[in-house]
Amino acid sequence: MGWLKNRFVYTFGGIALAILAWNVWVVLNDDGIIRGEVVSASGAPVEGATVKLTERTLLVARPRGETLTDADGRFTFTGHDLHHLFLEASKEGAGHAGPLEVRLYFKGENVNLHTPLRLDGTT
Amino acid sequence: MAGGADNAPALEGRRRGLAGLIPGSRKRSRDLALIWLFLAPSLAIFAIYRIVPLIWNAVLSFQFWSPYKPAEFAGLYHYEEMLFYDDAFWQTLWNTLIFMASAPVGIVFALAVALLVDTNIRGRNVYRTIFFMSYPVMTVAVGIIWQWLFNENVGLINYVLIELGIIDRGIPFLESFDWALPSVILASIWQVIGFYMIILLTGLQSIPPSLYEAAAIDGANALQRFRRITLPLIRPSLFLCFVVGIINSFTAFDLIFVMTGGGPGHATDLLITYIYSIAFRLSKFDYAAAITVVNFLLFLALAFLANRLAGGEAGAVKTGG
Amino acid sequence: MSRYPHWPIHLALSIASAAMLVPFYWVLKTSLTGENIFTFPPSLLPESPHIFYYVDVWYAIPFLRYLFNSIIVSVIVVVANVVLNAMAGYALTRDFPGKGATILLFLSCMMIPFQVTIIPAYLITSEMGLLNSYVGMALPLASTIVCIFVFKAAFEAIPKSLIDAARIDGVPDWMIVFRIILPLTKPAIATNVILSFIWSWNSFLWPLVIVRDAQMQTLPLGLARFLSVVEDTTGALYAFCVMVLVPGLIIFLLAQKEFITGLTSGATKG
Amino acid sequence: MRKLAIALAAGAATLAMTLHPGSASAQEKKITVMTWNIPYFTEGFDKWVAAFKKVHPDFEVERIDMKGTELPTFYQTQVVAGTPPDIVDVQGGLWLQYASQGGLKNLDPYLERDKDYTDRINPQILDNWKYEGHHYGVPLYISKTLLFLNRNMMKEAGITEDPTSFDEIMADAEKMTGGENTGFMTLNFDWLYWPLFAMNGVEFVGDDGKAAFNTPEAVALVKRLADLTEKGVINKISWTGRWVEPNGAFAAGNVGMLHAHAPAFLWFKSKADWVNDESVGAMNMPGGWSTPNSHSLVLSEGSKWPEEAWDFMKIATSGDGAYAMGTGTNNLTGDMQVNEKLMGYFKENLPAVVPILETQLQDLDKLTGNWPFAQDAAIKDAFYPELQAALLGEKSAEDALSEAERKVNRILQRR
Repeated sequence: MGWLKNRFVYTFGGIALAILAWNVWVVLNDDGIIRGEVVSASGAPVEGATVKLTERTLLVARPRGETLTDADGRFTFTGHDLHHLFLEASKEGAGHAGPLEVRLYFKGENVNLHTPLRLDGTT
Repeated sequence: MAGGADNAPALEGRRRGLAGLIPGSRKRSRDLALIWLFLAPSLAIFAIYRIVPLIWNAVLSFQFWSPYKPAEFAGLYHYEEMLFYDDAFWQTLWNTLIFMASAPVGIVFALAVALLVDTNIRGRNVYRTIFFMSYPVMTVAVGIIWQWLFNENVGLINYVLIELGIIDRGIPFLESFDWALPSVILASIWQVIGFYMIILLTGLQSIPPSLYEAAAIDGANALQRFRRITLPLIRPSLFLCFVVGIINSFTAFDLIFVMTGGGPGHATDLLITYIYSIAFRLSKFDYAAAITVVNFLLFLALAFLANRLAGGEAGAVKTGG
Repeated sequence: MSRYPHWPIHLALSIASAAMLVPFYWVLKTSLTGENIFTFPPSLLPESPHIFYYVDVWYAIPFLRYLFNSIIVSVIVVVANVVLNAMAGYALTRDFPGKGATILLFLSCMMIPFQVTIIPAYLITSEMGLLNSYVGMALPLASTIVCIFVFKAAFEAIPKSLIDAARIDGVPDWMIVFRIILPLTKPAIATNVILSFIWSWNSFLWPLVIVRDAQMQTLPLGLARFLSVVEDTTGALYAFCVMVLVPGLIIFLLAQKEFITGLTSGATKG
Repeated sequence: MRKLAIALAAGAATLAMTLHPGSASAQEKKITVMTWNIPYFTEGFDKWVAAFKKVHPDFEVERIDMKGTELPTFYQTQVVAGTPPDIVDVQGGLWLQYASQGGLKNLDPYLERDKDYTDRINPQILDNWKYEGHHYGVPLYISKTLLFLNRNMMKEAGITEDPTSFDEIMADAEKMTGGENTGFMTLNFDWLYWPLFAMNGVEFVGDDGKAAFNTPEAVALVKRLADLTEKGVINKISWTGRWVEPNGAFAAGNVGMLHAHAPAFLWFKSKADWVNDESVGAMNMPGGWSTPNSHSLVLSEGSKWPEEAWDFMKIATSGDGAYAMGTGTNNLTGDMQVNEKLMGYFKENLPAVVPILETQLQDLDKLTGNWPFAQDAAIKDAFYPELQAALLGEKSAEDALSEAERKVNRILQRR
């Protein structure tokens, strides 16, 4: 098996392993779930805010979904297949937030947004 | 220039090189058949992709023709047009000559580098690799990269020049009549210099060290050794470099296509880009063919001139041994 | 030559190397940070680098398909070059009537730029039914003149006494070829592999005209295609440049040991 | 070494195996459509194909999209080989070369026959593709030049009225110039800068078919433009840039006025946050002069299925197909009914472009720079470098224009 020990095998084997590992990671994390939170200008969770999801690629920008926040101000999108998107939140009387740019490493990556969308309080 | 020790046994007699080493070479005729058989595939490829197209161009250059019309005899119409009325032809010809004349600049620089990495310093292979690394880069990508390095507003080159206090505001290198051609040439030299270096290194390494030692004993200094031994002995390599330099003025096509498109005006148009745009942008294939023929003859003449300067070694373009 | 101190040589070479490497650095930096075409001065170090431009590119074009096509074409070209050039190079070491004319023909062929041959070459390829095929893309590069001369030089440099001695010892001919000739010409083979790989990997205009099917595009075509779509999005464009360059550079760096020896030590020292 | 031998043998085997014959016969029922650099336009294209297949269910549609620099090369090679794409999307004067050499189908018989289609198309727009009395193209999407105004800079310079003449444009530009700011800029590719000459009464060719631009007025104008360029009133990029550079410079916010074609607006809007319908004004050049830069579909003479291809062209350039084109690329089309519907769509979805698009349907009798020269590209190549040299101060205006006159006349009489 000595002929296996050369730099060509090492390099391409290494690349193949890296690709394999990456694909396993992708398969485990590509449910297309986006979780986040909408808060008011004072920082309190906002229920019933509309959150809009916009797709962005090199060529197009188009709306891809809408949802409402629950009682804790949290929202969830499922099953998206995007890698570059914008989130925008608004609620009558509580103002507007965003657009917040979200870039992902692969299409449909699961993501938990750590910074909440903060409504600006304008009407 | 067939190399190898010529102490062949009598039975293989007059033949040199590897002659007679392959089975079935007992008879001269079978031998010849084998030689031509070996040459056939390469010759066929060159015939299809070089010679036939050249003949096609030569025939076309005496006709009026376009993809949409039947051919018609034109005599010397296109040649007359080119030589007496087409200023752009003369400008592109001039640009091509400048472009080729810049090859020696690259070759001199490459020779300097080659001499330095031919010493026994540490890490010489790393240096060799770095210098050669730009050659494999796709020409389209070279164009894109350098286009931005030369950019008037955000280009690195302008930034460095401004920081050094050489200029006050950015120069639009690729848009300027004066700077566009030198800029393209610089990018082209960057790409091809590693190739020159490797060719020259080949030549340097084939010089037997004993020659230098003998010269040193005779009291020749470094400069004398370089002029008396190095330069004469790397003449074949230098010739190959010049040929590559000439050819480079049409492999630079992609570069110019991406970086300037031949502009501003015709400031960076070389013959090859001009021929291309006449044929495909103006649909004048007949006229383009006439320029092609002139271009070919010119280059051939230059190659043979270079060959004469190199001491008639064209048949022995060698990169090893 | 070891009488001289080494540091001035190192200094000179380091400066020159740095100059040669700047474009590489710049393309890599820009692919990670993007470039705002309105900001001056440009930042020399990458600020908040990220790899999202690569993600954008990955999803904007069928990169793997292009890569696959490029590899297939290059493999055909490389194999054909090694075989055909070795044959032609060997033939040129022999004496035969018409040798001078053949060499002259080869040298003249070098002076015909490929761009002007497109239309007739296209018609011939079309007659052969090779449009839109890998072989059609590879054929014009299947034998290259510089490489023929590389082989010729390598064969000429093999000492004939070596082979005669082997033959007298009763070594069969096929073994002579594989045990003596091939090892001695290994550097020439490496040279052929690298140069023909570079030329086919970067070939642009020919694939452009003979490929009609989007599924058959090669990387340079993809790059030009991409350039027109994102003419102004430098981050993504540079990311694609890097993606196009990396496979070629990996191959080069892996094979460069043989290559550099191939071109520099010459066949005599094999 | 055995490894190497095996590798070589395997390589040779692969080589032999891949030597298979090429694509199938050309007589299959298929039309090929080549579009000009709109790879993102896929949904609309699919709609065209669906509509086409309703009429011709047994036909396939092949699509090729090419960049402008590569499209002519590819097309001509295909023409020589006898397999031209049936329908081609062309810009500028490219079609003229093909039409004048007999490479395109004369569409008059089709246009006369299908009156209900022809009546939908604006005749002034349609006449853009008229050569020696015959029509060779139908409008796919339309655009022409207009003047964009940077209202912020105008306000700073105290300019309250929009300019109404060339002199006022230049006077305003001068007021806005200073420091990093330049007052005026134009695009220069094709003949896009020609309205500047047209509005000063300079004609390119006279009635005798010879160059008519070498007049004292033109010399004075070129001198003035060169002088203003030297002073920085006119941005130098006007004469050197292609389109990314000038549009990018306008987006940077320090150019007062930009003479460009309509699609430039969405481009610089996407680059710069400050751009909106208040900060950027749009107007036709004084006198209404503009250079069209529309795209049309043409039909190859070598098409094997001209009738079917014509049906496809009608679908793509009128009715729902044209609407799909308009919404997919944010442009207007040649179909006037569709344009009304499109304006409604833009008011709803993209109100910022409405003022710009409105200019596109005005002053259609004042189009210039769209002369039907058989050798349009050659004339451009002869004329522009001379003009450019004069504008950049490399050459005197007199020399440049007489040199250009000589060259242009030479081309006009050359075969």
